Amino acid sequence: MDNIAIKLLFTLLGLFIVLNWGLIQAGIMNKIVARVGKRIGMPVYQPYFNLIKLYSKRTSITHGVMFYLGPLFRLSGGVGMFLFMPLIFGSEYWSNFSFAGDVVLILYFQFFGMLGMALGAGEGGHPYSAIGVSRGLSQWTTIELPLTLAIISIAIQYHSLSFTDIVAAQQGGITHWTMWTNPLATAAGMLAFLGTMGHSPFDLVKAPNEIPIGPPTEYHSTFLGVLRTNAAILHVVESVLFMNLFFGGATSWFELILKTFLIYFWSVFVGVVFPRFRIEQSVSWFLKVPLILGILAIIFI
Amino acid sequence: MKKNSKLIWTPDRSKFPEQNSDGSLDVDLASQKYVKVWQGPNHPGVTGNMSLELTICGDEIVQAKTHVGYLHRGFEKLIERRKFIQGFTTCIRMCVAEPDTNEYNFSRCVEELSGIEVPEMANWLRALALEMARLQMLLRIVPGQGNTTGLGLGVQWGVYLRDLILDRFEELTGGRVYHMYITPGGVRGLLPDGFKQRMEDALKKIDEFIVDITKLMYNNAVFKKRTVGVGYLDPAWIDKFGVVGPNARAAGFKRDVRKDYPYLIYDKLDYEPFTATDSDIYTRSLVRREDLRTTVELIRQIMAKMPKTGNIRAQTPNVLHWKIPKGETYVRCESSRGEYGYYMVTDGSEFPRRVNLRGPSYVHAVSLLEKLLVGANIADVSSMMVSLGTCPPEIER
Amino acid sequence: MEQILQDIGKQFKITDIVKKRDNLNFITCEKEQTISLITYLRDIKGFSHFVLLSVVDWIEDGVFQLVYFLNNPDKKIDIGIRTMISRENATMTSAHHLWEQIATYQRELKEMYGIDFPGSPRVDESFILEGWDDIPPMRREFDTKKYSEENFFPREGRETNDPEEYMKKKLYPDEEK
Amino acid sequence: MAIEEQNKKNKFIDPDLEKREILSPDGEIIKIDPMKDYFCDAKPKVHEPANKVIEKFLNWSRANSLWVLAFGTGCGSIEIPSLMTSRFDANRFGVQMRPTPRQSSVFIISGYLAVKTLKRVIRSYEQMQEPRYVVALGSCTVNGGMYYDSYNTINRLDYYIPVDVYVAGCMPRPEAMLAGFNKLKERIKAGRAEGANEYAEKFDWYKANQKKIIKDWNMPDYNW
Amino acid sequence: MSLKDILTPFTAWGNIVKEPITIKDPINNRPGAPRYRGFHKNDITKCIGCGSCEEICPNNAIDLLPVEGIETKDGDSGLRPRIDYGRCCWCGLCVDVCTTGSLTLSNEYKWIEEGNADAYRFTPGVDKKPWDKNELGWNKPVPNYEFYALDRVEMQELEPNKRDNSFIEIVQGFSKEQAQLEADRCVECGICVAACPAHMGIPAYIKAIRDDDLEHGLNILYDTNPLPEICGRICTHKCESVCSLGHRGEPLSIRWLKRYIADQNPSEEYKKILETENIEKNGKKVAIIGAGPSGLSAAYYLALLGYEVKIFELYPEAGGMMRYGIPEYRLPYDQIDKDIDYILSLGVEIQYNTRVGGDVSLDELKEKYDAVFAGTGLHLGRSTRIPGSDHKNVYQSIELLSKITKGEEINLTEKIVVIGGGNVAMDITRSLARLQKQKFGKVQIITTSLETEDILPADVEEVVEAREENAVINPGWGPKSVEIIDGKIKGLNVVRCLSVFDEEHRFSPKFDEDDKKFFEGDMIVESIGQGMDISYIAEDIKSSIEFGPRGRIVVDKYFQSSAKWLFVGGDIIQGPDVIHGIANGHKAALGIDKYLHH
Repeated sequence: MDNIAIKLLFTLLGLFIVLNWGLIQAGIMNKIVARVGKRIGMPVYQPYFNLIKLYSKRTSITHGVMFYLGPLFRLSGGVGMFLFMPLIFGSEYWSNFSFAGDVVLILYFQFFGMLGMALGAGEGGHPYSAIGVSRGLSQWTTIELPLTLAIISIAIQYHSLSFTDIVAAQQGGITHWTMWTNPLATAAGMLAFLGTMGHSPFDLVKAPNEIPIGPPTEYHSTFLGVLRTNAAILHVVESVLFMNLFFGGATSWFELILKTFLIYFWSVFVGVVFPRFRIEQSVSWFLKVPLILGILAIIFI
Repeated sequence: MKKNSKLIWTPDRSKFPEQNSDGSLDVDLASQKYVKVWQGPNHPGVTGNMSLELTICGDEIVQAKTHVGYLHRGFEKLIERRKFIQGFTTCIRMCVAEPDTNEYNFSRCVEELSGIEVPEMANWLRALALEMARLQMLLRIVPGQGNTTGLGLGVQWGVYLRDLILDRFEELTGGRVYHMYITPGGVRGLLPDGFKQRMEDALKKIDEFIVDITKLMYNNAVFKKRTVGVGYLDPAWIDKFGVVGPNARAAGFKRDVRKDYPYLIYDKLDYEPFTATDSDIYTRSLVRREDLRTTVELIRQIMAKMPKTGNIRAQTPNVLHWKIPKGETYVRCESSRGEYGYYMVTDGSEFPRRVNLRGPSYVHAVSLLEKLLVGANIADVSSMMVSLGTCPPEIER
Repeated sequence: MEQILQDIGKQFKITDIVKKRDNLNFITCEKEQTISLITYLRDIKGFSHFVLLSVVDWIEDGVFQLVYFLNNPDKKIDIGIRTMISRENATMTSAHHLWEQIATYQRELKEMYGIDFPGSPRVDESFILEGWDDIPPMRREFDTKKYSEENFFPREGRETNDPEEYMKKKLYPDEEK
Repeated sequence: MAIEEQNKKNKFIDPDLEKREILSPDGEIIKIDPMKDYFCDAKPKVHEPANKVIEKFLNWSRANSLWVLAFGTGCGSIEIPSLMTSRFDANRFGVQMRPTPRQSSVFIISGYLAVKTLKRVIRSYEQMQEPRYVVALGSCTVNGGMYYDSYNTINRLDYYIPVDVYVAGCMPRPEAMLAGFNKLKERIKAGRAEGANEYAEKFDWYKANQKKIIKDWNMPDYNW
Repeated sequence: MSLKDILTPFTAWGNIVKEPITIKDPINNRPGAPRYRGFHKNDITKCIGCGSCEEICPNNAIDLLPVEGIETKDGDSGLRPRIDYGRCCWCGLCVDVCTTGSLTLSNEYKWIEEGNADAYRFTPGVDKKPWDKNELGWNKPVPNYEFYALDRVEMQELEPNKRDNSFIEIVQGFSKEQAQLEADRCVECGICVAACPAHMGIPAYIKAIRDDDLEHGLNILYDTNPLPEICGRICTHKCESVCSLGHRGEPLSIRWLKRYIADQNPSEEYKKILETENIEKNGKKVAIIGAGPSGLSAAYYLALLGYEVKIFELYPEAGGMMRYGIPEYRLPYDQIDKDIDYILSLGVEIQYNTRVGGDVSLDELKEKYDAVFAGTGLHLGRSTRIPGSDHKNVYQSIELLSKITKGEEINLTEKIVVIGGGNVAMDITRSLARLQKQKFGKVQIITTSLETEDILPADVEEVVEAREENAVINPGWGPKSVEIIDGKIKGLNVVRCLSVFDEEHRFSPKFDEDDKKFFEGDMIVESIGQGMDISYIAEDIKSSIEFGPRGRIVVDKYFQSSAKWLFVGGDIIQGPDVIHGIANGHKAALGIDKYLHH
């Protein structure tokens, strides 16, 4: 697989599949959440309508260049993560541009999108955006800590900073997954995952009841379309990240879809039944439970 | 709930600017230390259509001003132009969420001033309508408290049950939201066939709901963390601000108009209002849940004890030219948010001279909320508003 | 209740006592004595719950009737204290120091009736209305229907007939009185 | 300048809206004019629909994704929770509530509008991105309803913003609102829902009506 | 934060296996409740356009507009309510107040308009709507739920056993409380005004009773009717038959209320109340023939206008048919005097016992006076002309009644048969019954008529009261012949009457000759109508007057005959009816004024 053109082609195809799966997944999750609320809920294909509609708005005003760039940064964060994330283990076509140190790069991209978004949202001039941004960044910092600790723990465990290696080490049956070999890191990681997905109780960044709706308050039309596109990609890629780290990766598209769905479902499962923390509660919680788990994971590895 | 005084949160007001004599603060916005944030009127966290002008320092509120008037329709002026029979259709819009208390108070004022005795059956039906109205309001408020902290699930269940009660209202009164059932002189219809059975079915579902919502919300670790000890209302403030109803009951004051000044047939019913002492958001919410329980019980009692049939309207003067001699009166009843009073003055003509509504939100959501919010976290604003039972239309009328 | 009224009568000049119900009385008190009467009732007689402050516009007599409505939650009795103030130059002593919410009431009355309460917090700030430039709307001389018709474009094309007049026009048009 | 004159005439001037100068920490004097919107104070323009076939497809998606601004302007907001929750579940028809006008495409005027609210409604409406639709609920938006003689509520909404669909009732039930949404969808799909363009075309007329009743016009003439 | 508190919320996930509670098709499958207050329906054939709905609407949402195809007629204003759904709040008060019960609400609640809000204005029942056939919806709730009393205030009357042997007035009149209670029932629609021949301001004087301003009330009465005491007792009250309250309950006792106003104002005060103390004379003179209702009415209004009026009356006392045709128990003579004395006090002269055409000729009047009004009435009884009706013991009711008034002896027998079903027949029946009771101590009187019970022209209360006084009313029989044996009347042969009118509503009775009956009686009174006597009009004048069918004089709308100086009104123009006479007199007075001044 030396031909970069074919590689790129498959990467784009993968992006397309991931985007669609992200949208459908969002639809399915909406359905599930609706069922818990005893209702039918929006159709599974509703995210598509939303996306087309957002792109088809006739006007879209901007608040300056940074405002414009915000969603683009966010999107490049998501796509960047995707580019360096191996999707299917053992497949050359679906490993994207993963390389030896991709774990570090992905962590960087995870934060890059956030920052770009923060800059853009701040430019919107809305106080709720500003509040949302400051909350988002402070919470993200505390999420990063246990997550990074968990990843360090795994890196120590597998002596590698490459996803391909980490996934390879987990092959050969369910018991080889990090979930069983390093449960503390998994616990820390999965709790951090709750924070990264932005569901309750950690959704105060965009808490509709206090700061509607946080950073994207001023974003609309195409801008919001870009953000939504990114969200669809990001949700899958985040899940793939955790799948690769803790749950043995995937060897086929089916396995990938099943596992990412379950991982994403975990955040929904918790999110539906809990209200949201206040920011200081959220921060202190992350600094308490997952962080201690993460430290323990490093100690006991 | 176990009393846990350690959790009670009292704002440390020392670090805020000194208050002026008239209660205002000198907040220098240019110092960049403070940010002014408007919540509302277009804001999902603000109940109804009102707005809060918050000056915040970090996440803490330094100064809060409530702004009302977005729903002002000049009711008290309009009623001065409406005949007594027309007034009750107008005044009920003063509180959208629980209109029946308005109907009842208005009718009772008219009856009292013109000396009309309402038939027994009508009194039972009025009590039924009032309790159903309280029930549907509580079914919004109780899970609504969860919604303010981000727990939207309870609302999905609660509003469905509220809809079942509205269906019963529709059968009984012909109206879904605005029932216009209690007219001066009586009520507008008897129970339809099979009403009691369908009502009982709905009440059974509400019983289940109380269990479910307790598991989901009241026993929820995060919910407790968000509400226990937050929004503490000092019992000393109850009289100072004129706090009534569930908010007073949550602070240990047993204030319930139904018990204190029995009206209709409430003295024939057997119940005890729930009181608690912690006086925070959680406790106020708890009082409302217990109110919900009580109300379900009361509706059961009313339906069991009420006469089968009877006259539902006293013979009033011809409503097209109903004149009431000069006089004035004040009547009150217990709404889901506390004492709900009407002050009516008549001058011998076909129109009332003055009708003044005393809604509990008038003090809860303006003077009290402004004080209570100082030092609070901006995230708790909407929790506090809902826990106080704010209903903006009754503030501005 | 009777006892309380007697006690008040000893110290204050009250007139026009109306016993509406067993636990509800209305009394009229002079403008100057009103605030001290309210303070007396609050501090000595246990009327600790302030219910409402309302105004009735008796335009024929040229007075505003202010009503301070107090409640004694322990004895469960109510009393309404009426005070007449002149419509021109309507000013009343502020009572905001007695109960916090009175400031809000006074703000509303200033806006809705034009009654001034000097010294009351934020009494000059608009409360409900915004940019109101007519006479205070709750005064009796303000015609809300006329104002609405002049400002808010009612949908045109409405006309109606009085049956009596219409039948006259139709059945015996040339009838004279 | 008209704003300033009006403000002067007005009894209640919001001090936050006054022009002022502030001294920055490095000694620079900064002029602040809160009334000026630095980005968007241009008059609205008519935005022609795209090519017919494309527009049909776009309208189809717009019709199926109605994002409603959560702004309860009147009594009708009491039925919105019923509409959006489990019993009637408007979500399944593509109706969603959005907390900010920027992201919304449907404005539900749920009943009467007090003058004070109308001011906010106009601003919110102008902040919504085109194409945008207005659903008016109840009698009050048609001809004043119960409050036809009130000094503080408007009588007819179509004098201030263009209305796409009216739903009769006081209040309209959730079922009627759903039927109203269906009608709105039909209208969008047929390409008739061009309220935003109408607003741009008759901009001066709308503004004159708005200014007639909003006595303290302390906001930019247009604000998207 | 206990572990339990973390875990219990997850129980909510149990719902995932439950069926959603969402209504599948809420738009089509959710009809309103049976009592739901949806859109309006109106049964326009039942509706009378009284406007109560407009009156009670708190939002000014209802307009009354004429509707094509609906004629304005007595008891129906021809207007129908149009609802503005830009105003309506669906309170349903219009339904609750509706006097006929025609207006209802359906349980339909969906009406979406695209862009055009003007469409929200429609006339229910006329503009066809999908919900017109909807059976369910808000109706008037239950019996006893009324916004006004449907039943009349009970009028105090003499007990049958106290009244059946005397001519004391039966109806006692309202007390103040009763009158105000009754006046309170009025919905002020004003439909009655058109039905009243004199177009009296009925709602206005009823309002005066409510406001307890009886002097104002009297003013309103005298605007159109100078004989309120009389009308307040014996008016045929066409107003009450169209009263909108009568559709679901009992019509308002308009007549008694009028009487209440007249009764309560003392006659001495009349001039002050009515401000007729000084009337400027205009120097012109008018002669009036007959002091009946039309003559008195014309006299009063002419006198008000300043004319010098002289009435020529045949009988020794004024009042005409009111005095001589109506028994005293219905209309006491002192009340007639009260009204007449007031008219006379304005300067009207009456020359009694004068027969125009005999004592003084019409020509003379024409010479002496500027104009002449003739209100001579119907004083000749009509005969059935059946075999035996020329017997001396067959009487005309009209002459008997006038004899009773005059106090003349009549040849009373023990068994009497009265033919006729009108009010006059009832009058004579009840008068004779009283005389029988006085003379024989028992009543044996049979009244029969062509019309069956349901279409009996007499007032229901008259029939009921007659029966209370032990008279037998046996309607539905056509008189065939008078059975005379040995020169003495034995009774009346009758046959069953099948129908009185033909399809075109003309008088054309049909009989079933096989169904016979015999009413025993030794005296027969015919009471089947009256005829007029215009023999006083001399031939030369007659030739200048135009006559219509059945010998009626043709008059214009001011009751001016073709001889310009002669005005004719009252019963001879419009049949036997007091209020018509009064209205004619009023009109004629205006006509005379017009004639003499222009």
